[in-house]
Amino acid sequence: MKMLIAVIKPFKLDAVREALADIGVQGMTVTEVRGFGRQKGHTELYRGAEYTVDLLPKIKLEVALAPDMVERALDAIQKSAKTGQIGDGKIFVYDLDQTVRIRTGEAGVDAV
Amino acid sequence: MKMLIAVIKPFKLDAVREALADIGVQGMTVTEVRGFGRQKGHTELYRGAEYTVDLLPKIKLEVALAPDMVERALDAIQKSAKTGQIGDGKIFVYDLDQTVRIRTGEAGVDAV
Amino acid sequence: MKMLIAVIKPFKLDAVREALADIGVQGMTVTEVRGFGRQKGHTELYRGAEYTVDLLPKIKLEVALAPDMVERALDAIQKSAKTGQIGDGKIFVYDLDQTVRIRTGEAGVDAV
Amino acid sequence: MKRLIVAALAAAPGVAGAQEIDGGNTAWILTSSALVLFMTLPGLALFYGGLVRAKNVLSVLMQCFAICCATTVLWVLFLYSLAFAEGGPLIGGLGKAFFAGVEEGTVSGSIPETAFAMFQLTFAIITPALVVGGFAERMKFSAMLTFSALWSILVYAPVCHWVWAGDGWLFNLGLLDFAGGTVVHITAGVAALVAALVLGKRQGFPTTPMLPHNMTMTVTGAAMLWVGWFGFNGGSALAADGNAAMAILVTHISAAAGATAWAIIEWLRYGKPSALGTVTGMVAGLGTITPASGFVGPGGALVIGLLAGVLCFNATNFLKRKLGVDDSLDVFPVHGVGGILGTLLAGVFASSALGAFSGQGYAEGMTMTSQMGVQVLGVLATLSYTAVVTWVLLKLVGAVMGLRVTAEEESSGLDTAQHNERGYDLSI
Amino acid sequence: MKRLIVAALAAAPGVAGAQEIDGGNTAWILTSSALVLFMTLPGLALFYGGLVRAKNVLSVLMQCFAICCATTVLWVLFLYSLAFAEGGPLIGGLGKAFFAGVEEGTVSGSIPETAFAMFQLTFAIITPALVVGGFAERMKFSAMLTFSALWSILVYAPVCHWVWAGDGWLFNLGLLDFAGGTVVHITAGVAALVAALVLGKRQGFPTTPMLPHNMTMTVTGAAMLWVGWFGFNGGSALAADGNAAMAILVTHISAAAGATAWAIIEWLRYGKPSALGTVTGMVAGLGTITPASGFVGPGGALVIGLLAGVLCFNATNFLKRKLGVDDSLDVFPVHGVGGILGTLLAGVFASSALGAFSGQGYAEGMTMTSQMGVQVLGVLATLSYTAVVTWVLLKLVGAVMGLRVTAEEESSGLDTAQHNERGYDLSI
Amino acid sequence: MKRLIVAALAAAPGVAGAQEIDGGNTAWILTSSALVLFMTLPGLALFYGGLVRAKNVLSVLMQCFAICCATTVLWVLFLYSLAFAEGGPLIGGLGKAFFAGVEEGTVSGSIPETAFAMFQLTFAIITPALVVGGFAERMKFSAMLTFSALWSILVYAPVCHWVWAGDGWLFNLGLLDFAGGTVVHITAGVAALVAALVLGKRQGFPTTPMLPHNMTMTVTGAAMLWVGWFGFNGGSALAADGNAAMAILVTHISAAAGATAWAIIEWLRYGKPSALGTVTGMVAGLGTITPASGFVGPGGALVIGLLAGVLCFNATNFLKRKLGVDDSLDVFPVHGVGGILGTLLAGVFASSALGAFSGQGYAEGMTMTSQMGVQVLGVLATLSYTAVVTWVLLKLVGAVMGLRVTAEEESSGLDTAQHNERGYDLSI
Ligand SMILES: Nc1ncnc2c1ncn2[C@@H]1O[C@H](COP(=O)(O)OP(=O)(O)O)[C@@H](O)[C@H]1O
Ligand SMILES: Nc1ncnc2c1ncn2[C@@H]1O[C@H](COP(=O)(O)OP(=O)(O)O)[C@@H](O)[C@H]1O
Ligand SMILES: Nc1ncnc2c1ncn2[C@@H]1O[C@H](COP(=O)(O)OP(=O)(O)O)[C@@H](O)[C@H]1O
Repeated sequence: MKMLIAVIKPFKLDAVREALADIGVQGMTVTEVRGFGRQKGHTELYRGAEYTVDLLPKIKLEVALAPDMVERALDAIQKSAKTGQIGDGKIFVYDLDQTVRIRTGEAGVDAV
Repeated sequence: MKMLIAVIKPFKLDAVREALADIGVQGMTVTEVRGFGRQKGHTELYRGAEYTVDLLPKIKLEVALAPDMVERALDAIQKSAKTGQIGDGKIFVYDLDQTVRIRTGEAGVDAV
Repeated sequence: MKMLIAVIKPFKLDAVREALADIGVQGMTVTEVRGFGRQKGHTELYRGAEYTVDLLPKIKLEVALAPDMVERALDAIQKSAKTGQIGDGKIFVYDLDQTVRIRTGEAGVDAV
Repeated sequence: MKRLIVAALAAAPGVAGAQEIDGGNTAWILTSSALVLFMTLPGLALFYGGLVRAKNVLSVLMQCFAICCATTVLWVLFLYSLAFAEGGPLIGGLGKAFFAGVEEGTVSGSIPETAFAMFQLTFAIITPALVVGGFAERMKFSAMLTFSALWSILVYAPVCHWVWAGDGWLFNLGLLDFAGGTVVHITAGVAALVAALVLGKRQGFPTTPMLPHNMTMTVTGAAMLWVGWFGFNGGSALAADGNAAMAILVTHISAAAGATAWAIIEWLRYGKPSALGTVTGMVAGLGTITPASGFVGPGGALVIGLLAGVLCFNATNFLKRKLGVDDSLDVFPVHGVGGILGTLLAGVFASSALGAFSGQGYAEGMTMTSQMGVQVLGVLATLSYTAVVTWVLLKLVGAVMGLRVTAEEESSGLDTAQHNERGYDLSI
Repeated sequence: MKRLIVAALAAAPGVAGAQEIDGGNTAWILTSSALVLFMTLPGLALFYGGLVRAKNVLSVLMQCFAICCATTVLWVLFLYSLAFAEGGPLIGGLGKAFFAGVEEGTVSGSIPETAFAMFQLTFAIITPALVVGGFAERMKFSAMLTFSALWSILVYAPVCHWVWAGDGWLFNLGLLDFAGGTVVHITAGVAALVAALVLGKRQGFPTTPMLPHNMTMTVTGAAMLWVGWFGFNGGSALAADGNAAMAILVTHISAAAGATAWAIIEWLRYGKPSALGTVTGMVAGLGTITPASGFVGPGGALVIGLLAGVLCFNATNFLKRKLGVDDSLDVFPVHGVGGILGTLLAGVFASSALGAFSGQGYAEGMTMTSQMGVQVLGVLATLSYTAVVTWVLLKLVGAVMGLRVTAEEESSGLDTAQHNERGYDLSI
Repeated sequence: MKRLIVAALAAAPGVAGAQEIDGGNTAWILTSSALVLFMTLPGLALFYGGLVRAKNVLSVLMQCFAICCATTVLWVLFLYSLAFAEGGPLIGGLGKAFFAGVEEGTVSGSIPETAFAMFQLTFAIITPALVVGGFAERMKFSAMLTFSALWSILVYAPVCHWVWAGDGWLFNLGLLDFAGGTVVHITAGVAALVAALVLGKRQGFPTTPMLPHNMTMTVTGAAMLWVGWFGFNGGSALAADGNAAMAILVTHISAAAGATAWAIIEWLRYGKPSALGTVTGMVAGLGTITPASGFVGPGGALVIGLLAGVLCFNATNFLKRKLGVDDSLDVFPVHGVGGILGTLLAGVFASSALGAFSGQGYAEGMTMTSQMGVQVLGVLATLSYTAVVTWVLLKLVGAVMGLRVTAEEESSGLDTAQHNERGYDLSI
């Protein structure tokens, strides 16, 4: 099993979710995060002083899937999350040792 | 060292924490996340229109532990987090390369 | 590629970010989490009843980097996040299979 | 309520040609009506809403709103009449049902009767809304609404008539209850306690901490209650005069004293005073001065407020921690105990013979002893009547439609379960 | 607005030696001014602010604030004069520009003219602020401000003059509009609809759900609107008398009835009543009773409120779901439709021949038929004039500076894009 | 404060049989008392609370609450007497300590003395509460409370007596300070500045951005301040008359002008106007018009507001960015500078010889030159007296119990450190 982490722009969440559903991904976990990267932050104004806020709101998706799904998932995310502008985000993939569905105790591919 | 990620129902947090403490787990990190899976979302009403909200509040636990603790931890979480109803969540396990305690610089098993 | 997860005290975020920037780290993802460990929680008062709140606010950093950067990054975080008091946090490192930049499709070291 | 004016009005509103509308008094009662409505919406709704968990916040706001709407409709239909029309010593008649005979020109005392009816309606709204705190986080909306409507008719209207109508039996015994120690606070407090007992504890109580989800909301609501209470007690003079001004001054003093007392106790006992403790003490001070506010002076108010803070603090701990009763938002120990204490102390500090602690004096023929007898009787009658009728109503409603949400709904929260909504979505 | 008083004031404020300031009336109008300002800030700002997504909350608060400030400055310069100074049947003159001749001692009816001007200013503020709901989440701040200022001058001031000035043509036809069914609610509702059409839909509408980011904020704002409306309708009597008191009572009843109706429809249709539905019904009830509030009785108010809830519910669904018009916060179906309904029903329930549903009766020489003719004319004139001028203004402003933010700004949110600020940062 | 009325009351409240309570005036002052209390709780508390970081929000709300309670208790004990009882030119006597001789029937001018005392109490509450902004996010609660109590006694009461009591020296020199430019805003602003200097900067200032944690809260509080200020300035007429109405109108105009000026400067300088800038300019406009509000006209108010926005903007930047003084919430540049500016401009725009910018004219025997002399003297006296006494008090309190929380407490936040509470827990 593989775990895929995607950091994307918040307003792309719906599109990415649909793209993943289309290729058969049935579950994922979503976290609100803030990202720091090449994308410039915005300026905030505070009673006549300007501050640069570098940390921008992003959405992190965690998707566990069978190894043979990884390429398609990478593809689906890339297509649906891309705007072409700086800040589109990253995808990371790593190996899972074990996967368990709490409700049934099923493990591995059956668990996701 | 192993890292164990459990996604559970929010109201089970206390129970799971106690179950893990009982088997000797001393630390963990908790994140509020939203989950998407087989569990149906709820309907929301907005001035006479109904929307389905698929993303449900979940709690994500991250627990680093010695490899020999993994089985017991899996067991403890499964028992304490289970309601038997759809949406109970998942547990994922992966390998850690390194673990460091910032305060002391201790590494590996001593660090968790 | 390696992924480094650091759980630190919230008010250390700026310091750690600067320390990482100094050694050339260009991106990271930040999550607000709550931590449970050796550090005692604080007491909360509620109409004459005292409760202990064990889960303390922490910041989780996720940083993907080239393997040869890991030592320097560990060092930078440890130095900048350390107060010497219980609760300073942990750093975990694990292996990444793949890394992709959504905007360009670049992979591996070029993607971070 | 100012006794003479109520008497006058109960006797013959709008009839005597001698009665004329006074612009100053009318301006003040209209303002007071706005202030007391403001106490419930948004005041009390926010005060309570902040104290529950985030998953239940809308259910509490919704309950306060729905009670306001339902009571208003009932008020027009017959509730005002039951409370204030001529009837017997126990309940008013139906002579004013659907506001029969209440026109723009109808005068009540020195104000339009519509102003009087509007002002009183805001009291009829806040009383069942206070009860919400007793069953918060677990009651079904439908059951809540049915119960509250019946309770307004069978508890609020009669007790209001007893105490404030010209032919009410407690009124005629000379009970001192200026703005609702019995009518509002004892009835609400007792009903909340009975509801807490009949519905049972929330899942996890008392082991799981159920901390306020938004203390800034609670403090905001508390502040609005304080401001609105100027209309509650000051408006009960039914005039813009020295009686109203003194009522406001003593109300304010008692609020400050109650807050101070509660904060000091916490400081001594836990080493730190809390914001929640401070505002709870303030509400205790306000509830307690309410029946006494038109009768006592600044010195009396200081004592009343301090006692309120001390007694309500201990009552809260005793009920919740010792007895383990899950009156979710502590309505009984704050409003019930405060209402009892205040009704009794009104009988003491009304006296004009207490030097710097004197009040405005007793009615002719009354002494402290005789007055205290009436006060005790008023307290006991209100308390026992409310307890019995509330219990019966809850059992009835429970039998017909069930009182509690399911365990699953309770754990996922009443907002989505009962209203298909969530309080907050700060993510986008 | 009370007709006779307005007539008196329009004729010769501050001239006749016989006119004297009445303290009670003045107290009430000053209070009412505070209440109506409170409706916009923070009331409406919170009501609207809670309904948008978190990334746009400040833009909405800012729009309400900026409109308040700009209208105030214009009011001093010449807007008050255009609305209320002697002029023709269509618009006032410039005789009172820069408040010429309006001194501390100038009397208008029985109150200082400054009090009248202040009270009316709060109406001139809330009207364009209501329009904000139509173009929320996508309009440029600069365009919004320019448009709103021009709209106040070219729509609000004339219509206000038509209806409430002694020489206004609708006033002289005898239009019944006590507190602004035409002047406030129809103008605002129609302008919001036109703005929604001219600006076009928000990105993602209607497929992406755009749920309220903070329902507790919306409920709080709604409650403040309810309380403030006591000043809106009650203050429009320009006196603290039976007319004001009855106006407040019927206002309150209609709010409760509107909320009840909307909640019941939801309950029947979706199985659950929602907090948002309840407060929306309440606002519908308030908007609808507004033109009628000084003319009808409690029975009429109950009917008006119920009809408002039912009709505005259906209008909202029809416009948004059927027609797909993105009037973001449903200003037209609630205020526009409510304003039309209320102006028409004022002509019905003012009748003194409806038994328990009677109102205060028609002016001499008027019958229900003749009155309804005037009401229909008033509605049509306001509606069509507002639609045309609003459309022209938006096209003009759009041509000069563009109306919408860029797509990028819209998706990242107006708060950072237009104001360099964020609503919340709860992380530290 | 209206000069003649204060004179009358200072001379012999409640004594002369000729004095009678006026219902309209009383209604207005009771309402104003509620409005001014509303300014502090929840208004100012929210305005300030939103500006600090989430970890300190409750500490700010708690400080405002605690100051309200402590001042109220002191007011009853002897503070009212020190401020308003007959005494010398520098301070009142103890003749009214514990409200001796102040009964329901006691008259002050045309209102009950209890109404006057209540109204004034709300001023005595908000003044030290304003100071909170100077030392926010770092002061110990115990030290804060001790300091604030002593400051009320040693700064507020004397300055109040100088300016508003019939035997106060500035009063008798003819200082124009209608509602507290010197008494409220200069004292608070200067005290905040001194506190900021004595306590030192917050950890991380000025490198770490310390952005508002909840701008919606701040905007809400600002709106409440605006509404409440109608009572602050309008109530200072102590009557519901043309003076009150004009005071409210000019107050409203100046608020709008101040907001407009600040927003325009930001727009020009940074390309975008911010919500925080707008509401800060509004508060500057309100603070600045305060001393002038009973004396100037609409034209003067427009100028005063615009100047307030421009000057306070620059003062904020100069103090915080250039001098690096950490007056956390900018109390001095907004209230101190505004209070000084307003007190001086009152001397200008009171003139009846400025055409469209005229005010109500000077007292007999006064010219603009002589009046300006008095105004300058009043400003200097208040400023220097406040600075010295505040500094001494802080040094004293610091020596006895320490002023600041520990570094650890400061970084973890005052809410848990000082009150064992957290502002928000939206997770469950
Ligand atoms: N090395 C990294 N480790 C973890 N997250 C990263 C890393 N680099 C970027 N990110 C995440 O990806 C987001 C987008 O990165 P950014 O450099 O702004 O844009 P782009 O990838 O399009 O060049 C960041 O906001 C951050 O959340
Ligand atoms: N493939 C997956 N990857 C990551 N998280 C998942 C995945 N599948 C499920 N989850 C998480 O587990 C939660 C429960 O899953 P769900 O399918 O609803 O119930 P169950 O596991 O009981 O069948 C989801 O809400 C989601 O947070
Ligand atoms: N085994 C663990 N797995 C995951 N996170 C942990 C673990 N132990 C500690 N943490 C995280 O590290 C934080 C600090 O740990 P703590 O034991 O309090 O201090 P210290 O590491 O200085 O002894 C915790 O709050 C928690 O977020």
